[in-house]
Amino acid sequence: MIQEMRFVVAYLFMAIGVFFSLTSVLGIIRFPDVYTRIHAGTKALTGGALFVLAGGAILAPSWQASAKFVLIIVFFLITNPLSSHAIARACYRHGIKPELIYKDEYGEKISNKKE
Amino acid sequence: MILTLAVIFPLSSAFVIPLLHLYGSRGLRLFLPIMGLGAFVLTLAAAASGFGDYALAFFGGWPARLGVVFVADGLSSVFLALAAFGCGASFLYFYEQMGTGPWRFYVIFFLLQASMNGVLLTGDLFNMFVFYEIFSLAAYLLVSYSLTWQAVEAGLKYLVMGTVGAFFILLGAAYAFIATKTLNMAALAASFPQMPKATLIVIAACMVVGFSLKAGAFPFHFWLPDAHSSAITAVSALLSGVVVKVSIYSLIRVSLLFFGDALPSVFDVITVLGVLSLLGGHLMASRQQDIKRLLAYSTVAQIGYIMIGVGMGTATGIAAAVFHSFNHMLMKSGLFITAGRLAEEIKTRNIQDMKGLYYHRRGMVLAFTVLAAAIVGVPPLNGFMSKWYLVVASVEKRSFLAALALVFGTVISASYYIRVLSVFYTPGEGFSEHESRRPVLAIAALFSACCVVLGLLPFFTPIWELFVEVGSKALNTKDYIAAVLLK
Amino acid sequence: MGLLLLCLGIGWWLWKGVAAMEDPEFIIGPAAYYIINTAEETGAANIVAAILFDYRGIDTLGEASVIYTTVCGVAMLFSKSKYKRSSAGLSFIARRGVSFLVPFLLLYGSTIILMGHMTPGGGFQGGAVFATVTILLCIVFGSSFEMSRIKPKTKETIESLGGLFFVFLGGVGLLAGAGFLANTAAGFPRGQVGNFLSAGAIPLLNIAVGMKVGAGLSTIFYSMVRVLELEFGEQMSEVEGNDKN
Amino acid sequence: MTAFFAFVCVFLALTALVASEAEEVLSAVISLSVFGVLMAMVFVILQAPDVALTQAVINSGLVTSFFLVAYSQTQKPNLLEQKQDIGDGQ
Amino acid sequence: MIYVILWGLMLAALGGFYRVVVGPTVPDRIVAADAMTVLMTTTLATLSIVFKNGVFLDIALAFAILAFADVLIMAKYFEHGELHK
Amino acid sequence: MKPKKAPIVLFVALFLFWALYTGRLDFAGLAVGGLLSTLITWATWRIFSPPAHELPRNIAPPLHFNFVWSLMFFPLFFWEIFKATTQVALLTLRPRLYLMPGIVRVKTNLKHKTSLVVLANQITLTPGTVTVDIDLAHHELYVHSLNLRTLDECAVCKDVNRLEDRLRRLLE
Amino acid sequence: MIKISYATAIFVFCIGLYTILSKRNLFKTVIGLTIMESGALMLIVTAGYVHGGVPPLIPMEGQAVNPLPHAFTLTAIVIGASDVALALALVIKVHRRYKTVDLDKIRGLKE
Amino acid sequence: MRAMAFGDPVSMVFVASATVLSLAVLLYNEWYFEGKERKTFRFLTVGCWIASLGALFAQDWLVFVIFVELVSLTLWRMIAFADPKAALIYLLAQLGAAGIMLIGVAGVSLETGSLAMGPVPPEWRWFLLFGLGIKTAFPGLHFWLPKAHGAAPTPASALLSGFAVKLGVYGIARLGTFASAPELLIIGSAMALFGVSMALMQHDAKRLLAYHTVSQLGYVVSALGVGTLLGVAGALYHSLAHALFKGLLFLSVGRLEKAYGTKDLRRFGGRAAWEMPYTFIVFIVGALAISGFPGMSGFVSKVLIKEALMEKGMYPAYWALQVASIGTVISFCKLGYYGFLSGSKEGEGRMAREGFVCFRDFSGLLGMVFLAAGTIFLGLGAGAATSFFGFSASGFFARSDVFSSLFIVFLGAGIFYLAKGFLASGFKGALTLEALLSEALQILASVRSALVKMHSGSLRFYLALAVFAALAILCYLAR
Repeated sequence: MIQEMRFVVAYLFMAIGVFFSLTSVLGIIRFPDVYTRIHAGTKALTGGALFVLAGGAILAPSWQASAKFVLIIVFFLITNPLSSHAIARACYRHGIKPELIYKDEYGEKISNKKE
Repeated sequence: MILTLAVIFPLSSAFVIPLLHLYGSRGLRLFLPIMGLGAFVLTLAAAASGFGDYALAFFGGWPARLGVVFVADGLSSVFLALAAFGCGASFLYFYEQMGTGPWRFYVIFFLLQASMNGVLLTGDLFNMFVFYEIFSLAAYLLVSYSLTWQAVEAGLKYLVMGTVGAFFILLGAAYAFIATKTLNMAALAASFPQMPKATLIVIAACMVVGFSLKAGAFPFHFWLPDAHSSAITAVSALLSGVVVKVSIYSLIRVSLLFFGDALPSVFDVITVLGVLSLLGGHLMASRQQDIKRLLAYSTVAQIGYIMIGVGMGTATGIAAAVFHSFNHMLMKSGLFITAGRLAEEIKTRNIQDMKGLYYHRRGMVLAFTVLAAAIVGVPPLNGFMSKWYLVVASVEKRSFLAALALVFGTVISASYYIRVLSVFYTPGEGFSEHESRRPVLAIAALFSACCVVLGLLPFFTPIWELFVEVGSKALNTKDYIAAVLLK
Repeated sequence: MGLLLLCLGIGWWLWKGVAAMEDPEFIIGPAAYYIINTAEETGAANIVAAILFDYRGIDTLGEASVIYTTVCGVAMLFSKSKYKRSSAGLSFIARRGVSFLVPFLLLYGSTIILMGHMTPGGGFQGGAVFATVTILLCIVFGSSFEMSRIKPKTKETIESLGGLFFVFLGGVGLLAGAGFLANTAAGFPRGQVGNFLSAGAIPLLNIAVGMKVGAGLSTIFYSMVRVLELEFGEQMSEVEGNDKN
Repeated sequence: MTAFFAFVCVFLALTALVASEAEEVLSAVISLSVFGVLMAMVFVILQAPDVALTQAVINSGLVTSFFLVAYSQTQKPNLLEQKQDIGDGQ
Repeated sequence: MIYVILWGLMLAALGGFYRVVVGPTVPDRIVAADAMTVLMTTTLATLSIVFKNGVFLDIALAFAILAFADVLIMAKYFEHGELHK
Repeated sequence: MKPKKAPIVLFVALFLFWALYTGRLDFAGLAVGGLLSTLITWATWRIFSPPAHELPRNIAPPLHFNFVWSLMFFPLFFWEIFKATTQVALLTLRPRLYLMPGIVRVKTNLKHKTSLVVLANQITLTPGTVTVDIDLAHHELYVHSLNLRTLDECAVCKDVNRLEDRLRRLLE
Repeated sequence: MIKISYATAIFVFCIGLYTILSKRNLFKTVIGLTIMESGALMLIVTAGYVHGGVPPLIPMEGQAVNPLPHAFTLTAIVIGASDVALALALVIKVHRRYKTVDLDKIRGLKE
Repeated sequence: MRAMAFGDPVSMVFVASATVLSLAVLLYNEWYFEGKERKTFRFLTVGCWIASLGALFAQDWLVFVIFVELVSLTLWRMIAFADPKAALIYLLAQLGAAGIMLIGVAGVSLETGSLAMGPVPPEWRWFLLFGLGIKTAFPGLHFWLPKAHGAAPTPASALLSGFAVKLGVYGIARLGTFASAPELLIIGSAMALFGVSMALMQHDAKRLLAYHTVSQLGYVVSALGVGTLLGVAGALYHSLAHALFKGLLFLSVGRLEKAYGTKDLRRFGGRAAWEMPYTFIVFIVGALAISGFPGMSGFVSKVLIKEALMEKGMYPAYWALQVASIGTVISFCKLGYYGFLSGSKEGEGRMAREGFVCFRDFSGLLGMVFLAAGTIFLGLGAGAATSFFGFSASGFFARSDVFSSLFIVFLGAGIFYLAKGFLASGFKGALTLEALLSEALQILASVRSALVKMHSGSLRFYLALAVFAALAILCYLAR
């Protein structure tokens, strides 16, 4: 019974993760510019991967495997914001202007600084 | 033991040199000649140990089927001796010219020597690939060592083509592995005849293409003239004299061991490649104005000679190929050393600017003359003898086309070497009056003397018999398999 | 197009080469022996590591030498160049995050090296992780930051020592009369399979390779990062010169 | 599993093609890194964890950094000016 | 069931690949490639459940720990034009 | 938690990592892990406090780690993520995109640079917002948001402040 | 499955070869080398696979795959990486001399 | 190494001719050259002589080829002093010949297990014959000869036609000494006729002599083709005689050349008979000898050859040789006339009178006189000489022989007198291998330019070619 519960919960998590992955990829395809796509990419991680991995951690045969799943989650949580942030900043510094933007306080700050 | 040391000693020398350099460079001055000498002696010792009977060294104490084994037989012994002499001369030349300053050069040099010994000794196909890669990388680096634009470009081209060749070799090894699930060469040779033909073809083609790319046979030779002419003199001598020969060794070993019984048409391919590279190399060399480039194209042609010998696939053919390899090492190393030194001294490599060099650099030009005569095949010198045996081998196999190509190539080569020599001996002015330094002269003189001696030795039947024995032993795959697998 | 056809022609023959063979049902050749006997003979749980460092140790020495050659070569090619030191790195967030990660990366690398005889991994992979760490440091903190910590001299020393250590461990076997790179036959303790201290010399060899690869790959990166090159014309006499960095 | 593996293989070939055909070098490098990940996956499916780990370690970080270092070094057409700048600056 | 997860993740990665191919700018490609890497790492981890062997998690972990280096390097290149700054 | 305790926290973290990664709880494994962790801590704990010229000195390292709150914090955090992800997923699934992206400046009250960084990362992890840059001097974050919702009122700031409050309770 | 793997490996090898042959950019050449190498490696690893095999680590349940190709592949990966590093270093050097990475312009050495 | 030993009469004859000629040339050198060149030539002549001795004493085909190559090398060096290009062609031709011979030799050694000089299996004979044919300048294979002779310094020319080409004859003789060889007969007669007809068309004095070498060698070859003892004796005798008188003629033409400063017959002043009487005298001896004037060496040898031919009933060859003799006479009349006699005694043209100021002048003449004496000795002492071959020659010199020779000589002189104007006009364009060879060279050049185009520096092309070759290899292996 507990075993079956485990399976159900795990696959539920995984299904949610896959759903989020697919939507995020849809976002990557549909969104208009880099910055918005970065959001979608972040979601691929947080929405998709984390849930799938959590499901995997539940499903894993031994505690060592579960621990490794947890480690993967932890490292994703540490590393991915870094890379997303670095890319966003690099894009902005490189001079790629967002195609669709309603408010840009960062741009104002940079231009102020330059002056 | 000695076989292992022949690889390990230069390798650890290469590891030690940075330490010596970083912590007191005086040690470098002291130890570098010792290392060079040690590598030379150990290589020769390995050659000697393998000449009579099969000498084996098992790594990790595992039998040949399980681990890697080093095998020295007659064929590898001859090539080991060749490598020892070629590397020694090149080392001496460079040491005399540059001293201990460019220590990284020595690191790469010793890596090259170690890996060449490894290729010559190893009895395992994948291990051969690994050593092959080391020495290829070292060779690319040595080519681009001088960092002139020619050197860099040549190094890059050499690298790309050589890497493609290496991948072909890797592919061949992979197919051999897929088919037999083993990579020991003896075990492979034992199981090759039962292989499906399609696989056999792929292995053969990959091996031949890969080794030809590395050796510089005709349609694959394009990196060779660039690399050999752009490198510094010592490196040119090393590349033309030794490095290319190691590829030839691999070709001989692999083709004889694997395809001798299973797929004899490989030898036709090798013969055709040999004929093509002979004619192509000579024809291209005959219009060169740059002396090092001329010599480099001549190397292509000489590779063709050797490959014709290999392609005959008979004991005489192999013996002639081996003999010619050795001779070519002597001649081409000597030629590169003399011509390179002359070109460095007068600061031009254009042949037309070398008018009257004889009257200013008597010793070097005389040595060059002897060596050039030898490479053309003037009778009492070694080039003639090896060509004669090549002709004998090809006539024995009734491939007159190859024999005629040999003759024709010799005629063309005479034409361009005479062009160079006549420029040297035409009176002319405008060179500084000093003779090259002693050690270089000594190397050149030694090599030309060796040319004369080796030209006369085969007249004494026993000595030629030795070479034929090497060839027939290399052909005798059954003995090889038995010696490696049953011990 | 012709070129594509050319390549596909090669591919066609290659395909015929494999298509002629049947899929293997079971393992033959030396590998069967390895699978059965590795635990007993070497004490390593990872058969690949046992093959790499014991059965075919000379291959690994060759592999290490390949990297060494490349390192020396790249350093030689760029020996005339100099570092353009700069501390312009990435943003503070990236710096902080990476600096938080670095100890874990280091531990991860050393774990891979030390567990090479039990789990996937080994000297090469761990060394590559170390190299990645140094590269990351350079990228994130700017080149001046990392330079103040590990000098090229140190790296080169580490690399040479790694190589010598490998050769020394091999030489022990040679001295013991069991052949170069012999493991248990040369008296290294076999230990309990799956235990940390097992497999004789394999962990030590892993460490040697890890030293070599880690120092080597990061040297390659740092050599290539050097920018300013004095164009010395093309005379041969000025090649190399004195290589002080 | 076979179908999944076939899919991964097709994917691998696609990434290789893109790495080959992309007109920008950077795009090719990016594609190459994806290619490396797929390679690792292929190795995993072929039950070769050691190889996959090596591929992972080499592919993420090392190869890309080498490519990008080389690429950034070749993006400066006029080196002499640069040299001047640096000389003045320090 | 687990295959559905695998296929879903890989299809998602394929969608990301579309962006890698057509992405108008390089950062687009980088973002998409990063997302693909994450998805494929997850797939790798899931594969370990398929094969019932925890060893394969090591590879996923390696990607999880090291894959961000790729993006950081590219971001650095993008921000400064060269890596040695 | 005093500054000298930083290495100890690092050591514990490393040791935990080792134990989880290797999954061996026998004596040899733990001993080697302890040894390695000690070594690496000794070698690298300084990286946590980079040289003086890198950072303004007056910002102290985080003072405490509220363990009890952390039990609450992480589930909330994940719930937050789940919520945001669902929102954004629904956003992408609509036939027409209703996006209103923009970069806003968010003023925070966090005092410590590490907690600032953690906040930034947390913001990035939450779908719909990405931290573009950080202004250490003014304790400000520049956040790119996928959907500002309103132009005048800073809806994003509210979200961020909610996260920030929790973080402050965790770390300060 | 093995055949699929072989086919892919060969195809990848051919793509690498095609890249080297057809692209003018030197970086593309190096990328081609990498791809080619990967194809060869995949071929070797496939050679060790058996149906239903498990990884060659000692607590084995079932038949292990052939570990020998894995060892080869490890070595070959390292060699390939070294090749790539050296090639890139040389590309930088060539660019220093020629101010271009266009392969059709790097033709100083002719005939 | 297979031993060398003193040879039988066959080689002794050639040794004698080589020795005598070398001595004469050595003496002549002293007059002809100055300074450094003289030293070099002294050295080279001696070297040439030693090498040819080696070739003649060789018991072994390989050693023979080696020494012949050495002779070629020394001669190449001599020719290269005057004209490097012609020398190169000469050397390349010789090398090619040697190479082809080597193929044959290799075949022989494999077939019979020994390399000993002597008859060889028929399959390999053609290789050897082809190689030796180039050395002996068979028609069609003679392309190198006129150029080399024309360009070379006179002593080199003398050595060249005196015994360098004879080494080829020696080889042919060794190939089948006492076997009838119809192909040799045909080749020989063709050579004789062809050489003479070409010689008639020349107005370069040395080229004329060179073509005569071809023609005279034709006698020798056809005599060898007879295959009887008599034929061999005739061949040997003729080659000995030819060495002497051709050397003599070359040396005297060399003196003319030095005096006039040109080799063109039409530009000779024709006053040499008065200014250089000694030269004229020895020239006359040589000319008479080559024309087969009774009492001279040429007479004896030609009679021997003709007898041999008659004996076997080989009339076509006989008549061909007779016609060739007439042509010989005509052309030597031409040479003598334009070289020595055409001008009047008081003509213009400045020319140093022959004198004997120092040893040099003397030694130059001495060499020639030495050869002339030899020629006359061989003619008059025919009995003594032929007894060397083991039979008495006296029986052959019947009156009819003397008369027929005289008839030929006078017929030739008469024809020359009548057709003087026509003969002076010269002749261009002959069907030789040279044309073919130049065609071949054209092809070679185009191949080479294609090769050069291939080396375009484009790495992609190189690799594409390599891959293509790989594909080709795969296809070939799968066949």
